[in-house]
Amino acid sequence: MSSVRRYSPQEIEELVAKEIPPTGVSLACRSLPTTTTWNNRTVTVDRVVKTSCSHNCYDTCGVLCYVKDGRLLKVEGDPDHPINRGRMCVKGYTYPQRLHSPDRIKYPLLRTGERGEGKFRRLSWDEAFDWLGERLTALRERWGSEALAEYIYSGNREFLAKQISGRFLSLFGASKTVGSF
Amino acid sequence: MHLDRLHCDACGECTAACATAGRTARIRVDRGAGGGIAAFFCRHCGRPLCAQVCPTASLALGATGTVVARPQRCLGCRMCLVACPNDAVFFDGAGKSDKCDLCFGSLRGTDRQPACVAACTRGALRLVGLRHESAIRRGAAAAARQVAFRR
Amino acid sequence: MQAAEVWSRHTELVIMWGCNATGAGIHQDVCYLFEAMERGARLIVVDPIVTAIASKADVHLRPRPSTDAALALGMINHIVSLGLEDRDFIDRYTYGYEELQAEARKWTLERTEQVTGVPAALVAQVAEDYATHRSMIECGYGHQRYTNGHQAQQAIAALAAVCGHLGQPGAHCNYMEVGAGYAGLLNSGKVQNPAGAQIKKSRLINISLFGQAMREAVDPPIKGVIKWRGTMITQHQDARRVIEAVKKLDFLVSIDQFPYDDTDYSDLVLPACTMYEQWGVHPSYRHQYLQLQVPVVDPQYESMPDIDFWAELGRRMGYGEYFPKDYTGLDWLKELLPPDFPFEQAMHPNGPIRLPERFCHPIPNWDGKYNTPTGKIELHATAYDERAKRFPGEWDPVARYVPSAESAEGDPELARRYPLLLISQHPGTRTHDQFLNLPYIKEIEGPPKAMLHPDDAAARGIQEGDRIRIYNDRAESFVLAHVTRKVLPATMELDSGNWIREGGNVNQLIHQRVAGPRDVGHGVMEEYDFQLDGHTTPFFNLLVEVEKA
Amino acid sequence: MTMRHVILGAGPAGLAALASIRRNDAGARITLVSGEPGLPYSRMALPYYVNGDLPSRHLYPHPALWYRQPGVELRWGEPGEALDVERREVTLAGGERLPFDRLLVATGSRAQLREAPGIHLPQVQLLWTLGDARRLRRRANGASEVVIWGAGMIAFMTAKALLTAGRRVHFICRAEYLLRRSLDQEAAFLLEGALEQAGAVLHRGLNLAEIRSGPGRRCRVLLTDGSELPADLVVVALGVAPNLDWLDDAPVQRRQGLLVNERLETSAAGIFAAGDVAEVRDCVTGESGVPALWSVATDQGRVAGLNMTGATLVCDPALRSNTMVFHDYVVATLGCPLVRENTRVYRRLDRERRVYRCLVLSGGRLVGAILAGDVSQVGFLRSVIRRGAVLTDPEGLLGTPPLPGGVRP
Amino acid sequence: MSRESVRPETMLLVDQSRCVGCHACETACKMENDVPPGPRWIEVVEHETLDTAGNVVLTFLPLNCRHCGDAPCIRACPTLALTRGELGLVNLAVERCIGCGECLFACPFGAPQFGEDRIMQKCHGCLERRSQGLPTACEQLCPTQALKSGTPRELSHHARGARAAAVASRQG
Repeated sequence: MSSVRRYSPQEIEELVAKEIPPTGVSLACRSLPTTTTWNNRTVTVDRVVKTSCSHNCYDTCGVLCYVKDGRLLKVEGDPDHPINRGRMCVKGYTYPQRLHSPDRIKYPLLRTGERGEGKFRRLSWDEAFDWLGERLTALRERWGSEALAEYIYSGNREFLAKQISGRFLSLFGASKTVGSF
Repeated sequence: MHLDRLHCDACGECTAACATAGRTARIRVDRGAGGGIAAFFCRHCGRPLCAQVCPTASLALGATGTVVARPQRCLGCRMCLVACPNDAVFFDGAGKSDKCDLCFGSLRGTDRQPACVAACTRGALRLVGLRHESAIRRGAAAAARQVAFRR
Repeated sequence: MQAAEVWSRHTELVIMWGCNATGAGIHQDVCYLFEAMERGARLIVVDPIVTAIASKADVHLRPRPSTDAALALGMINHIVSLGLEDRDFIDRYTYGYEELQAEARKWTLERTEQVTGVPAALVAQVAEDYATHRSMIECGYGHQRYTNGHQAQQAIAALAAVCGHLGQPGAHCNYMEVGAGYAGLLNSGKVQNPAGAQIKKSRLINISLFGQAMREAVDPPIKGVIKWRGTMITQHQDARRVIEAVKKLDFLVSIDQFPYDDTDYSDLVLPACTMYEQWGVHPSYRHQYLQLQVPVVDPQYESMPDIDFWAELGRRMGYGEYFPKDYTGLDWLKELLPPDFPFEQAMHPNGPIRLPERFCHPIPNWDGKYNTPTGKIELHATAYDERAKRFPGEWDPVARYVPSAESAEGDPELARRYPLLLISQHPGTRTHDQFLNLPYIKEIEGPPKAMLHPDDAAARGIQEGDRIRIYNDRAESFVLAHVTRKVLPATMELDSGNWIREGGNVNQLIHQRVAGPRDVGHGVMEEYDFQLDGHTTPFFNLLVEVEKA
Repeated sequence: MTMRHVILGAGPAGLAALASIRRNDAGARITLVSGEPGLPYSRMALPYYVNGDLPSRHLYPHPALWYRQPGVELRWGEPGEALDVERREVTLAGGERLPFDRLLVATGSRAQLREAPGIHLPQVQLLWTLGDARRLRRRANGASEVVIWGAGMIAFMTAKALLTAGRRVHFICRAEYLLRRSLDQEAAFLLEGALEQAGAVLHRGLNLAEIRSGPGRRCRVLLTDGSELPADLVVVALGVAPNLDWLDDAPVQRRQGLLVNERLETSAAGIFAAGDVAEVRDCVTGESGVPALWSVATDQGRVAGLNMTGATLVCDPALRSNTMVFHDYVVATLGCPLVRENTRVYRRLDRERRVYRCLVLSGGRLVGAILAGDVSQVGFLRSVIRRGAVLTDPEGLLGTPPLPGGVRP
Repeated sequence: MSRESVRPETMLLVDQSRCVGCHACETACKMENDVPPGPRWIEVVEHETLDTAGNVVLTFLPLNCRHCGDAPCIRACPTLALTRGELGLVNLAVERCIGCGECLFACPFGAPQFGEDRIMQKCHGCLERRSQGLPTACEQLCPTQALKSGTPRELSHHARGARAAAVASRQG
């Protein structure tokens, strides 16, 4: 017989009510800071934005972003978030370097060399949309709408944009990507 | 270049090795009366005082991080000798500055060590990259604190 | 998932099974775990590799890779033989216990030790401690990354059921329950299929076999791919054949933040925004708190938020009525989230909020209800009966240990040519291939390194730091050797996510196969059942050989 | 907004300031003003150019290309004439007005020319500018008799330039021995020995009374004791003074030089001073004075440059150190060895090897040193003075090579 | 200069049982102080060893400048660039440093770092943050709360408190 005592459902309900914060109400109890330290000096920042990190690890940390002169100065964990309690991870803290990295793809590019050569030329967004529009219409005429497929996973695991791409693809009649890694 | 004073007993081998190629010795290690070790060799500083004070820019920090002397520009005025905390500038027969260039010419590209390091009997003299050295010391510090602990 | 705040205050023993918490999700598990341990709870880690969290454990079980099911069954057998199982919990809440007992009886401690390599005394001690304490099991994906992954997870759940450690504060078996995102918080169906639009049913592509689908799909073949928020070539298995398939496409569009393998093979590359430049909602699949994402800074350079890209594409392709021009991210969120959702509470400057219990209860199964056909814990999974007939042996309603397809036991002939099993752990400093190109991360990690056991290294004349070539029939990777006892003999480890162009990519070596039932054909399907049709990819199901490069 | 810096003077201080402003504030606009035309040269090297040791191209520390950096404007040959502190403008000799946000006065010293009958004769000249050096080099090759009026550092440098084979150089030395402000009796005696061997003649305790143009292209120098020296060439080397008379009416506090605070800023905000024009605290004695030394000028120039770009750095108090080299005989002085109240002096003189080492301690701390013949550990001793370390075994330091372990910094 | 033996006002306590070697303190410190890649003011050193039962165990030690009470680097520096600053922290006057490396050879922890400009840089102990009563950047942002800064008195109190609580709960 197991020697471990079992909580009755009522005890569990009381436990949840006692130990877990209420639902549906903001748990923020600190006002957002207006200054921070940087390079051993105190600097005032334009704003501190509360958001969350949508990388594919299951903690979805609460984040405080310090923005100064339109640039992400630094990132800290949200102290009011019950899970990460003001702390993030080695990757989270490097975000200013990633967001403002000079290596980012800056504008649309169209391939000029062979596939895999990596040679591209710059394109405006209008030209890119026109190019993609022609290809999609041609594809639907020649192969049918199911010849289009979307490859998406959890580079940014947030759900909102996937629904809008889902709406377009279902209107277009493309194949639907399912399953997970 | 780093001298580990603990292991050095000022035997002078490095000075002899440095002077072999017919040039003046550019390193000198003496044992003081009180037993302390005084090491006079160039640390190849990041912002060398000798280069800052040299009137004709004979001493300058090279691209590879070694401080190199150009005797043809040198006046022999010894301002660099006074400025350098380690008295690491030596002067050849003609009174022109002649200092350690880590055997730059002969060793470029080979993995051989500078003459003085090779000659050091006790391995007290080491040629180290400053960045690499801090990583080594941190590893050693962590290892030294190694405790096989259980909760 | 039982909330960490609950189990960390009540549990007396935690088994971390196949979960390198310091690799991913360090903030929740590790911190709450330390608080529990400092309160006296004991930690047992089951992981073939010595990880940081394993070093903090009281007991570290190191089963041979892919033998987790055998270990779990061995523990069940030992618990039942000592009569430590929770009889009335089994009688009230489980179905098919006798069949499980029959299967578990085969797994004496000696056989368990012979198959898993874990000493019998250790298995016995851990089993007894688990049964006699209020114990949690925290499952990662480590043990699921083999072709017998689903069996391993089923055996672990059965172990928890046998001891009654389910639905109790401090006693539960946490594994990936996909969280609020799929439990009705988001009415994705309404957004993806707007009212008034005639949307015909289209075929389904299983992402685990996307490469195979691109090669073999017919009427029509896949000719156009829009790739975003994921890496198709670096992270897909058997990259070489994926590239072959990509070359036959009419067009490949990549929406990415950085140039890397995928963008090299794309026709059109579009600049993507990071998560701090756009709206978003990201419910966790491990806890119940939600903080809506708001744009922090303007999109950098000419990058465009993903919402605007798809809406603009929709308008350009003539579906303007379904993509209103003035819709902002917040408007879309209002359409996606339930009408009674407290937006301003969950958004900057407020938040986070806790989601109602109906989406994710802090202590699931506290009321003894289980959504299975029999309403009970199905040690004999009735939903799998039909499929067990079509795939005898491979698939069985009761947890059983079946050697992984590409392993020494599973394929002895292949193991002669490629004796080493290669595990690709999730690196703590990266999310697979993301962050790899950042200077700070590059500096911490250094060049890609693979871990090799001293005996295997000595047998091949490999020293620490040598450049080695890891190869099998599919591809080869060049990395540096890190000779260490952190891995078991005949096992190697190489972090996942290294780019192909930078060298050290491991996924290109992996065979493209789905873990679990085989009913996904070559990737093109009509129906997809979330619980049945192959949930993950056997990344660790990989035999390789290594030599000095 | 980009800062406008004006640097007056292209000597060691000015050039060091230009480099550190450029490094610390890449976007700044800098105007380098030099009183003398042509590419800035290093004054200390002139004697070596005059006696042919140094080819003229090595006189210039930086090639012309080095000055052509973005945002740098050059005004060579136009010395500053007036400074308007309120309107923050400098007017140059050519009448051009230069507005500035930060100004560095580094105009250095200028040679003193005392009035004496016949001082304007063609044979008489100074050795201070490159022009002087070229003229001296041209006229020296025919001269076999040279008279140098003065016995300080510049006189010594001039003698070094002219003491070649077959030429006699006369010193008119008002004091009892050469370099009275730097060396003590013994060290000066040894150095004079080296000079005399090479053909120098010292006239001690005398002064120049008059110069008369004498037979042919020569002239005659009459001394105060009535004696007369024939001379092809007379070089006046009576010391220098800060080049500040163009600032006489400017509201900037002055004594011997411009009074500056620890950050080398003068009494007028935004106006800095460095080198021979700046009056700073001495490292050892603490008194305020103008060290007029090359090494002090380069350090002050660097720190002033950094402060002009917004830094608030404290410049090390000036540690006087100088070296006199004649052929292979080297004499070095550190700190203030000649200050002798409540000090203990340790010295060792070795006439045969012409080695003299003298250490001056006050309260157990090294405050000054004179090393002649053997200057080993001079750099180490300098940092001992800088650090104010207590010397437990000064005797040992007098010995040559081995350094005693007695130093406990 | 008499031998300094003043105890520093503030220190950093590393709880090795909590440090899991995730390097978050490194990137947090680099972001806080805009440190370019190359020098690492705080660096986590991983060490593989055997525990008492012979199992392979990893231990981690984040190493930054310890701001020693009797700092060998202060004595080794020829140009007096290192001095004892506020809160007992070892302060570096960057403009005096000539980059000779003597401090690195004197430091048993290898704390001095050298960047592209070859001038020494090191952890300044977050003086600004500590003087405002804030925790240091690495302490606040460490995911497992393994770092704790404070005066020696506070730290020993903290460590003893944690130990007593653990022992008490084990008996309970």
